[in-house]
Amino acid sequence: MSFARFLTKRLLQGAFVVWGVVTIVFGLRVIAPGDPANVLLPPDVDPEVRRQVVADLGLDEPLHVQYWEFISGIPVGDLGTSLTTGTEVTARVARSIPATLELAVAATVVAVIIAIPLGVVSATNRHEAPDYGATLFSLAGISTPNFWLGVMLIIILSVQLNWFPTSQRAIGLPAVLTFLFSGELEAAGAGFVTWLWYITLPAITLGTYFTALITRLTRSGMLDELGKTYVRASRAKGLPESLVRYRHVLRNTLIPIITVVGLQLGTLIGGAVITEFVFDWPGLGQVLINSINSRDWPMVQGSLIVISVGFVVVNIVVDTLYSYVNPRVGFDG
Amino acid sequence: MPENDTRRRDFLKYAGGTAVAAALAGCLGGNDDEGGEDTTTGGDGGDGGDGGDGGDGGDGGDGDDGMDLPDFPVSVTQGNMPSGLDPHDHRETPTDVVMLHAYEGLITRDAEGAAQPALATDWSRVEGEAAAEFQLREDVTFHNGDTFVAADAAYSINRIVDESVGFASPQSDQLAGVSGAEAVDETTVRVELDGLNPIVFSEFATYCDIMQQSWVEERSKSEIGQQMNGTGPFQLDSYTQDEQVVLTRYEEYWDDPAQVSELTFEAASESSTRVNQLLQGETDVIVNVPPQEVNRINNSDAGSVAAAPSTRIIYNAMRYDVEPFSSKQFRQAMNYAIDLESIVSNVLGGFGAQTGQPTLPEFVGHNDDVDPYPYDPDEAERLVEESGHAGVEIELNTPVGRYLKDLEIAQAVAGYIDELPNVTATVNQRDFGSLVDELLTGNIEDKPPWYLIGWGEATFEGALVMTALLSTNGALTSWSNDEFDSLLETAGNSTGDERISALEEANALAHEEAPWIFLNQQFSVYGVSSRVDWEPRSDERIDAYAMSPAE
Amino acid sequence: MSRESPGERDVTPNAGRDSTRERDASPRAHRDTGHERDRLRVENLTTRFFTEEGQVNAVESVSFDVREDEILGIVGESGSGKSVTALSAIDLIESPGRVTDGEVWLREPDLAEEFRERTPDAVDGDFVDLRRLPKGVRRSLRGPKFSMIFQDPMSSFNPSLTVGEQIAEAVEVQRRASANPRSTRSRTQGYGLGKLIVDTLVPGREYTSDASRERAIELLEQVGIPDPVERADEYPHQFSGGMLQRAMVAQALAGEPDVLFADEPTTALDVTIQAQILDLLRDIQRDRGMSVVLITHDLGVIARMCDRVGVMYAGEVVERGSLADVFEQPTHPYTQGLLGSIPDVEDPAPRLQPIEGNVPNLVDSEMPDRCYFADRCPKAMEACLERPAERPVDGDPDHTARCVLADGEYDPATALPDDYFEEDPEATDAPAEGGAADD
Amino acid sequence: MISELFGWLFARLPFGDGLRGLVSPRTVRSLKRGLNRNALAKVGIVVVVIVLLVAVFAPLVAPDKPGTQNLEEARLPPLGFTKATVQEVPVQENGSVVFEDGEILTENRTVYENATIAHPLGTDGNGRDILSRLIYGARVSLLVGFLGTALAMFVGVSVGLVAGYYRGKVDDVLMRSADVMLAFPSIVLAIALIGVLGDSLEQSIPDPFVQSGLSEAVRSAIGLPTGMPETTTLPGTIIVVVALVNWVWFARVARGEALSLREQSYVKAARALGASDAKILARHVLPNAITPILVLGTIQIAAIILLESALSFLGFSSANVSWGFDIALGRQYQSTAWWIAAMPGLAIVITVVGLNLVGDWLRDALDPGIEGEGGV
Repeated sequence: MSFARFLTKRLLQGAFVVWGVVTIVFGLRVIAPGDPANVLLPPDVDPEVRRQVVADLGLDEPLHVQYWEFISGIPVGDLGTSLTTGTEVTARVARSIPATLELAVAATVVAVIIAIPLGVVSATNRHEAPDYGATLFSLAGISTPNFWLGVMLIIILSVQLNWFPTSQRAIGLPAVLTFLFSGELEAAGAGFVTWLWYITLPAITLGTYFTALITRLTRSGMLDELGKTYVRASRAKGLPESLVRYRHVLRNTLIPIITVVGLQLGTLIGGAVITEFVFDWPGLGQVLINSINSRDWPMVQGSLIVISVGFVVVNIVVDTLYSYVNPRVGFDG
Repeated sequence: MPENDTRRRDFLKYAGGTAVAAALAGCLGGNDDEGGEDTTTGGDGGDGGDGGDGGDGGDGGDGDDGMDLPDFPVSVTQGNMPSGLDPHDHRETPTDVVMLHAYEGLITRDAEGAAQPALATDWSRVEGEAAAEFQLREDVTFHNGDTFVAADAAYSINRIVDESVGFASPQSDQLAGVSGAEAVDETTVRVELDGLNPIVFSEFATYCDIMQQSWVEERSKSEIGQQMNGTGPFQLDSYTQDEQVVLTRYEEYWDDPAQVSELTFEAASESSTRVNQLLQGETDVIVNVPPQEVNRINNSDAGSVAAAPSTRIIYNAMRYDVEPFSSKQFRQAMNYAIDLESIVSNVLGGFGAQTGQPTLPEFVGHNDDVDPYPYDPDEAERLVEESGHAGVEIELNTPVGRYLKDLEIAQAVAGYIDELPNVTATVNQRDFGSLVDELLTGNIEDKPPWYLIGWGEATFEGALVMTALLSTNGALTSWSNDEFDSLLETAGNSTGDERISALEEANALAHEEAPWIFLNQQFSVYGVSSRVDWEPRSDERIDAYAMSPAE
Repeated sequence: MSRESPGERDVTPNAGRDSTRERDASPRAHRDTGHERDRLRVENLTTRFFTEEGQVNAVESVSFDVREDEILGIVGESGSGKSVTALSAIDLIESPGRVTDGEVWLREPDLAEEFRERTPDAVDGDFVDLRRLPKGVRRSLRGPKFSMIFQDPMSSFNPSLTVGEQIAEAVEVQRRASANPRSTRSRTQGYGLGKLIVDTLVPGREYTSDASRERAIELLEQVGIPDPVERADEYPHQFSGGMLQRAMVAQALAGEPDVLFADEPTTALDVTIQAQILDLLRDIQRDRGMSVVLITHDLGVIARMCDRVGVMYAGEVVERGSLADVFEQPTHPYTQGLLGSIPDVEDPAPRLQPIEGNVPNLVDSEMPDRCYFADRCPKAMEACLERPAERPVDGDPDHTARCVLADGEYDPATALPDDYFEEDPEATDAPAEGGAADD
Repeated sequence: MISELFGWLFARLPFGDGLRGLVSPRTVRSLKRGLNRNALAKVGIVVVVIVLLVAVFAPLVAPDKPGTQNLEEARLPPLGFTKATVQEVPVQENGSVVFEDGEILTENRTVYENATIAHPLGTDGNGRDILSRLIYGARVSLLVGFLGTALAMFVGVSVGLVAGYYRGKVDDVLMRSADVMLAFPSIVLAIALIGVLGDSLEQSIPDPFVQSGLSEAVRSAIGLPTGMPETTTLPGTIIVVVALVNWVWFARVARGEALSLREQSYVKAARALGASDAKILARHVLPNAITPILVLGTIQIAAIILLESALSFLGFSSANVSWGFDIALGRQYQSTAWWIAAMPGLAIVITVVGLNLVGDWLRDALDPGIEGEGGV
């Protein structure tokens, strides 16, 4: 299958999933108990006033009309207006995307940088101290709830040792880049250091489960690969061990890991919600939790849609990448 | 005071598109920044405040003050950022704290709560009419240089109470009983009242920021939400929504210019973050220091803890119409069962005061002869037996993270009651939004039988507290008692000593009938940097005008 | 360890067999010059696998020699230790296996000179003992001295690199080694992870050079792959089994090895393809004067290809000698059993005759202290209750057997009763443990 | 209903007789071999069994009621962490701080943090015994873990079997909806669903040990405080929500099994003999698909326990005693009493490690060809 066809098919599938997500999100609001007007009005309000408010919100329309209005706004980026603050949901959500993205990317980078070498060391030193260490680490890593890890990191590294700030995001990467492009190198440098200082603990918190998972996958994948005949054949034809390990074994190990990593990105984004809560990190997760608590349904819907669509997009990217690096799959979808 | 009561109900009815739930929440939990104070559930109504810009937080002023005014920048970290800068379009304490530096009312209060002249130099009722008049201060200028006149004051009052002037302000109930205003001459403004309205000056002492009519009319709603033009001691320098507000000293202020040269507001919803920022010198004043962090601040060189009793009372309402709470003996037993002193001392670390009546000591109508219920579990057990409800199981509904240590207080209360051999008590943590929904339906049947809630009343009027929370028609009532209602009615139709003694009698009655488990008066607890000299106020307002460099 | 269907092993085309016999005549003529023509002498090689089920004695004190320009066959049932022997010789045994004893003498005058002073133990004339040389030196010998081809070509190629690239890689390693001899013995052979990452990330930079890739195409052509230029850019899964096995031969030749181990090179292939590959191997062996060690369970292949042969059973070489000696005068009862009802070398049985009983489990704790074959041996005697040494058959040092019959006669008087070993139920339990110990 | 569910589940667990017909002796052998080869698996089993026993027999083994408070003994450290420091603390009168010229009156006092044997893991902010709370918290975690998994398994396996068995449109519809479910991060979907469901499904279930008087008898005999809670919270909302979030994984596995099993000759034969689809699914397909489903179930229990703890940490559970919730409570004391947050977290880690070890063992030994899924 050609790349174009593959991509078209994958995009269509993605579009279907997005449609499903949007529909579910709409449905959640419909079946949620309580009238959204209640957020604005007490129930004993004058019926006329209530009718007016409900009409303003478009809630007096038949469901299919509401559904159409909801869904037709999405392609043009209209996710409605917040019930509590009256601000545009799109703007509010868009503003929190960089923070979540920074956190997710930082955590992934931390995870990949630590996990792959660790998995390699573990697999190539099987049944030796490094292997046991890495195995225990990854076992603990996949078994530790990240919110608790975050709390413990704060207690130990922030409160007791005072090495890192306890929470918040003092400066965003976009601001650092603005400094950089406007030539204020000193400010950009200081800003970046500050950014790094603030993001370290959240990134570790969010990345640990991921690190442990990739370590496990790398180790078992690598052990699988190391047992294959082509490894022996590569050695027999005189390849140095580094080429065997990295050019052949690690490469082949990483190919399936890419898919698993893609699938687990959902977990990562989910973890980001809690991590943001623990570290008061102003991202999408905060928006979601706050809006659920204040029953600000447009905001809930907006953040849910953005999170899920982001996840779908990442998955398409990962799939495409996978087909690209794995010659055996081709673009067979 | 039937009118007053009606007004309160009316506002609920006619509030239109404004956020009524949020408005009442202003009293239930106006201390919005506590959403972050207790981090357990993020029961925070609005947006999570974005982090401030730590890159340059609290750095030096501009240093161009020609006069001998000190260069003294101060940074304040609250739990949330202001929702906007329109002084008439909010109901949250964090926003109010920013507003009061740039905008002023006609009357103000000193730190003890006593009314003081502000933009008005004198005020009085118009004899024989349902109206009041304010004499205005002359030579007051807005930050844009224009002179303040009576038309501006009248416009500001109407902007709050009259929907046809601009928009429906969520503050209309704060001027309950006020129907409109007009300028009599350049320096006199006349306010029309619905009736006698014994608390009108209390309301004006707490609410109603004055804006400039022409400035408002020239601007769109969203511009007003981004800019400031008041008469206060500070003017807006820069505003980044959800991040930072920077004010600078207004040197043409009608009174002495402020000592503080630059005032920065930031937010951190996490209490330990605020504490750390204070300890690291990144900020000068932080709000809502939890009791367990007090020693950490006091034992550091960076600053110390300052506190003041607030206008907020925390209580457990017990619905009079359901068993077992319909029994007076049972309700009294609940009060005897808890060791309130121990709760205040151990759960709140001393940052609270025991209460035994709905009205706080600083409020009008407090009965000094009524003491809190003593801790007497034996008496409690006996009263439960007497009530005939022995063996009952009850569940306390509590919001989480809304008030200082709310969940811990609820758990402690339920813990004490559960220790009675003849009662089983548990705690049900509730989402603040859904709990408030139930409280606000106007039907007592929708309310949980037993719940913890807090009420702040910045007017210092005990009558307002009791009307809203305990009168038969009160917006949030859980109780109905004819004698109590008639005492309130008496107070509403009278002034002076007659009114006071009716209120005191109502308080004594409430103590005896025990419609609540009386808990604590909440304290405002601040962390203050050692470079700042400031005393906290009882109305939760952080007034930088009163700050000076520490010696 | 997959077993083939009997039919597959049954057939060796008669024509091929005839030509084999003709060609066999010439190498056998050299045989008398014996040890001077040795390229590799393996002595008492012992390999153990330390598995969780216990120690597995996969190779037990095996000795053989490989001479210039010959094909040595190693034959035995599955699990007899043939493959492990080959892997042990070229140092490819992986954990949990370990070569625990023995010597592997390679004729390599330059190395002998280099190590004569430093480690005299490791040098004997022109020979060096690989097991006493540093690991890096041993590794540097794979490719230019030894190479190996495996049973299943499909799994012996990396599925995610093109065939041409994998062959070019083998060429490149040797090219770099000759350009920078000192680095060849280091762990990375002068090419570490850092360079690898740079090569991977920087477009246009690759590990293999154009010259190596051209050489790879040449090699593909030499092994008879049509359109080598196009096929070089294809992935293993796009090849047929036969073509891929040819490619594997090409890959093994990339380093121009002196000794090529071929481990069941035709087992996984169709019958018609088998003959082609065997012909290819023989042609290449001839053209290059290589030595080939051909490991198989197929007596037909042995008969057709080999100059000399070793028979393995339970990790031991039970008999070895010239093809004629072993096939015409099998001494060990196991060899006899293998050759079964057809003692005539002119008409060798192309398949192993089933011998009653099973190949023993090689777990150390279950290995008896006697001749391992005794329990299945039709000629088991009391003398067989001791471990037999390898001894010359009728005094011929080039024909040895690990059996009392090598220099003795079967004595029915001391024969063990048929049910002598039957109380040993473990022997009939599960097949040989530890797949790693097998081919 | 609960006991019926448990009965159903236990009859199908590897150690029950009910499974003997379903699990071949070869499976049992490979399980044993896996156990012998893997010492960690034994550790996992021991941990899981201990946690299970503690949870089931909580009213017998807990040192104290989970709710008993002693405000005077709040924030006592765990054994081995006794310390005393001189601190500047506010002076109190009638419990309240004292103001002097607007300032809080303070004094230097030695503040003792005395560990006591009565509270080996210390006490929380209200002076409740942390160990007792952990023991009762285990009940909530395991109830949600097991019941949530059972419900998810029920839903997912039903959907998966039907999809795989009928294929075609049914399969497409069911599996595309599964894809849609997977597009939501599980915690996010869970939060949204809780927003919809509220706490409408909370239940109290009676504690048989307390109701029967057994725990009182045993406790008074060995001198432990009596009056244990007579009911345990059954967080119905959370159970339903975690099941709704996690059924997809079961559906995918069950579908794969059904797809291959439907082509088996005995299934075809049954169909030819006119057996109803329901009967074929129940008698022939499900029993042969049970191994991977049970292995996935083990892994899912761990994932669901983590999910539950996260939800209660965020305040979305109404259980009064829950590990995640106790961490949230302890978080406020992060600068003064680390153990309040640390201990429940350790309990989660230990339990989940145990479950993961058991899951690894089953997966390695039975090799059902599934990847671990879920998690927080």
